[in-house]
Amino acid sequence: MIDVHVSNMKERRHDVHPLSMLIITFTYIFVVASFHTYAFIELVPLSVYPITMIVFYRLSIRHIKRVLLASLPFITVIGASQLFFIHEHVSFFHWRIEAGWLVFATLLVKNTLAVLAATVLFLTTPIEQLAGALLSLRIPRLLVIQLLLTHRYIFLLLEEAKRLRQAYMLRASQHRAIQLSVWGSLVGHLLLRTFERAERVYEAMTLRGFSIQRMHIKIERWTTKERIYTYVTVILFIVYRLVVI
Amino acid sequence: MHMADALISPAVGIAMWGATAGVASYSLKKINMEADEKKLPLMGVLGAFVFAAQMINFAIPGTGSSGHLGGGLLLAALLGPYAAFLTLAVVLFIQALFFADGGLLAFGCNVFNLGFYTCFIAYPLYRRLIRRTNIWFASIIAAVVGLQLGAFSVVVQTLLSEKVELPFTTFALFMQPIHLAIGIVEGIATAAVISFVMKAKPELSTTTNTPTNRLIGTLGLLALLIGGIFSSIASSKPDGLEWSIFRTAGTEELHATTTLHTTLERLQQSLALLPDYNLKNGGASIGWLDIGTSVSGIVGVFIVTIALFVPYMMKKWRKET
Amino acid sequence: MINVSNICYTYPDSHEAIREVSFSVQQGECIGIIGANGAGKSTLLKLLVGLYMPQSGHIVIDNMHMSKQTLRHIRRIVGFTFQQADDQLFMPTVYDDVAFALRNKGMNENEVEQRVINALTLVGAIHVKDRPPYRLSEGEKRLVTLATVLAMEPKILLMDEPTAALDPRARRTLIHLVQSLSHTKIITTHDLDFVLECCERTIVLANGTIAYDGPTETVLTNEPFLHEHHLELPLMLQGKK
Amino acid sequence: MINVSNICYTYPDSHEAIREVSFSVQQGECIGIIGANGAGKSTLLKLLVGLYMPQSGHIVIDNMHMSKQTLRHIRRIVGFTFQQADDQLFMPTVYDDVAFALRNKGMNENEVEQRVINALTLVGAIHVKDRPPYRLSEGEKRLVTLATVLAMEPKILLMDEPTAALDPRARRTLIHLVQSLSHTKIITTHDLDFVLECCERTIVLANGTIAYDGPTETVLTNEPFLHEHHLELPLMLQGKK
Ligand SMILES: Nc1ncnc2c1ncn2[C@@H]1O[C@H](COP(=O)(O)OP(=O)(O)OP(=O)(O)O)[C@@H](O)[C@H]1O
Ligand SMILES: Nc1ncnc2c1ncn2[C@@H]1O[C@H](COP(=O)(O)OP(=O)(O)OP(=O)(O)O)[C@@H](O)[C@H]1O
Ligand SMILES: [Mg+2]
Ligand SMILES: [Mg+2]
Repeated sequence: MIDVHVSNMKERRHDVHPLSMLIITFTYIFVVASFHTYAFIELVPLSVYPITMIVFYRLSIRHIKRVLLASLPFITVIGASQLFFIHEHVSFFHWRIEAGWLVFATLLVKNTLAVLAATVLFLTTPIEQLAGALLSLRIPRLLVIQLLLTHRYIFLLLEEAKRLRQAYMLRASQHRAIQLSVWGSLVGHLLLRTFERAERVYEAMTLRGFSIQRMHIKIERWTTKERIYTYVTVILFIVYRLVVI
Repeated sequence: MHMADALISPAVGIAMWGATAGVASYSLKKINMEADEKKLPLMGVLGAFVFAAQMINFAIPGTGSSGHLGGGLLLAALLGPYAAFLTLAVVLFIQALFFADGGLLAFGCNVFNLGFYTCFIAYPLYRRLIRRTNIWFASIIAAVVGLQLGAFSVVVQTLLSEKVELPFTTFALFMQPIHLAIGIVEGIATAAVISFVMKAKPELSTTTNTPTNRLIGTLGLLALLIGGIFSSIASSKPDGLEWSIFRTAGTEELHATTTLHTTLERLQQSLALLPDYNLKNGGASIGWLDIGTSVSGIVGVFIVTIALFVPYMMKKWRKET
Repeated sequence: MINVSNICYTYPDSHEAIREVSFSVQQGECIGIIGANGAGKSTLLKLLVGLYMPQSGHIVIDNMHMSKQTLRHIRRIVGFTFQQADDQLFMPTVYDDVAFALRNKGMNENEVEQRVINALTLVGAIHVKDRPPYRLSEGEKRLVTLATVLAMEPKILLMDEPTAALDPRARRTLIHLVQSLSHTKIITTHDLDFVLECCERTIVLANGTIAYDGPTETVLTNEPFLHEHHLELPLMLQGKK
Repeated sequence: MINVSNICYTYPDSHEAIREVSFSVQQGECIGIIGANGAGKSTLLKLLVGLYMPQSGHIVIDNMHMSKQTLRHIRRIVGFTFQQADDQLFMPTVYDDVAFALRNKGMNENEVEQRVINALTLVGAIHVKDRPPYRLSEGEKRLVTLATVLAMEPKILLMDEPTAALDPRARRTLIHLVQSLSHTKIITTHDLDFVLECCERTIVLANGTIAYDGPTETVLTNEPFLHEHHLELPLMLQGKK
């Protein structure tokens, strides 16, 4: 599943400032989460934001679909449980419907909106730019650098883990999953190599002049235009929240 | 057991962000990375390792199903609790952002549930057990304790958020046993890897900085606190659904709100574009008011908890090390 | 033995690595696959063991059409070594690693021992038998990976750059080994001298398609063609001039 | 320029890899280090950039005695490529990876761009500029690692198996490059033809000690000596016979 996620990175545009994206996304999710349990109708208009972004930036539908599907099982279980715990009826416009269903639907909408917003942030903002934005929000430099390093190594190690698993399967084609005894040694190997790699990476970095203070992370200027865009969007969300209860 | 944004109220989300930020900044100070810059790539690579290792499933003996490594306890064992906590936070952030696994608002909850209990309670317990018993027993117990606390914390956060109706007992009885199973698998997996590494490269598994034994004491403290918070809330509110209906049915305290609230309420009524939902049996509106009260209540409880709890823990740690 | 028709493979990031490749291999043939960096050699080999599935086209191995269902059977008769030796070794000692596949087959321990010792001796890595694989030098790792597949006695051997990191003697041993084995063999490499000595038939890949498929002699002496595909005369022939 | 005296190195698992090695290198020399698999070549190179610290003996580079304190200075003038290309590439795109060291030096973005483009063109990897390094083929990765060190313009170049995984044309480009650069260079490899073409002086390692240190011609034509150390005549010379 993960290689597919990776595939979308090159499609990313970056003409919205990462800081704006970060602030807007958080406000959006905050507003979405603040709606109450029955706020199905009120939530629906909020979908305008992610949909606009997706259409405007032509974000990868395939990626979005996958992420959404992956988030569904848990929320569905919790949502379905509401049918058992809520037996009241509510009036919904002119109909009387079971409240449980309304809660269920609201949960699904909320989940969709929150996941969409996070995915839009991810798809429009490359991690290096995000790092710059985090720095300007005074997130400690160490954590930001760590974020970059982890991100970089995830894909490398995923490849490696995949090859290890493949090598196992090539030699033990009759097994479906890896026997525990071998698993320890297999993952242990991956771990040892990871350690050695960490050492070599660090050396490779220092060989090329790395130090925490000097590591280059570009912070783009937050222009007045960007600011206005951000403030207006954020205020729109909040006003909507205050007006539509 | 990732919390999702849809299940959480802003108040709980922000309170937990605060708690996580507190623990993280303390951990940052504690590991003093400027002095040991080498730790940085190690943390990065190990964070990635946890990710990668989750791809490799193993067969759970005698069950026909398979499981994978969660990684929190392993990270703590290899990096020490402070660096492990930070590493986990970064990994969870990437998961939340890239794979929308967990959520951004729920990020604080997730770091706390998966990182805090594992690094600062399960891990010290592990250190202590391993001296007396063998590694398998120690890591199974530690993993189970960590996950039980985490799962309980999920239950509490969900109920406090009031976004769904779940009777406490049902929810807890659902979550705890599942996480007992997950904990056992996690413990076995952790032990399998650590015992390989101990044989292959003994120097690795001993290099971590240990927090105090006495942190174990905080286990009790923490259980008490969580229990305390929860029971104080639960006692004023009989149980799940009834409690909520009781509230929304309109009690005095609900209407004993500030003038700000009443003005807002009027404003809201005049501006409302969409119909109000009315609970059939009650008729009181749920909406801004509901959120207003729960926000103030919950933020209060959390601020007090964190204000009391985090500095207390920090003082303890400082004394010991 | 192997029949590949019109396969295409595009990586998930939409990088097209293999386009419309077709060829077939008879039992006992030894084929060299050569070509520029990034031509698609490794990708092609991985397709042949089903590590990737082609987006279009068919692969038939030993009369089995490759699919999720037949994968298990196919892998039982195919031995594959990765370009990166590291990824293949995961047991605590070299011995266990070579024995791994055999034990999985349920072979008894005596026979396992005999086969392991045999394979390690064959490649000249018997001296590292009891060492942990992650502590070996690159060349030693390579030798061990070769031993792991030889011990399985597969019908078909696929090797990705088997001579990389080997010292000249180990390379020579491998050449003799490949010449003496009667398996069907497909070998990708940049070592044209190796191809010259071991393979009667050569396939040249360029940008994911087949640019040449025929006798080794013909192509490895055709200098202009070789240059066009980022290749050179084998060094031994360069010396002759 | 480089002075190594009596260094010994034993791995933590008490495997002795380097024993009593001494040699010295003049400014501008190009030295080939050859020897059997596991002879200690990679270990020796890593000692020279301080990735490991010798248990005894001294290393002096550019008049600086190597120690924890001088390590930073030394590394500023030494460019090193690992035998495993993967480990060196850690940025999201090839461009960023090559630019990494330059940006760390605080160079301005224009100059960075110029140098990066320059280095990538030199090794012939300009076409992968915007791709993520972990998705490249092995040979492409190797080229990028070469570009990362060349962009830094170090005084001393240490390369561990630079020709492994390169296609013949890329190998040829590298040979020309090495011949044209005036840096001090130490190169370990199993590619004896490469040594023959690029290095005037050769060191043969055997079991962690120096078995030969002298002109390349002399040793690479001495067949019995080569055989003793798991080596062979360079292929070009084999062809001549
Ligand atoms: N995981 C991957 N994701 C995307 N593209 C890839 C991936 N692996 C390889 N590629 C690309 O596919 C093409 C073929 O790669 P492949 O590894 O098959 O080349 P190769 O012929 O084996 O090269 P080399 O001689 O350098 O090993 C290259 O352009 C490479 O950049
Ligand atoms: N991390 C390690 N721990 C223990 N022993 C090691 C380690 N790395 C290498 N060795 C051993 O040290 C010796 C020298 O290894 P080194 O990697 O320097 O060999 P090399 O000459 O570079 O070989 P190759 O040509 O195969 O790359 C070998 O016997 C090897 O097994
Ligand atoms: Mg390849
Ligand atoms: Mg080496």
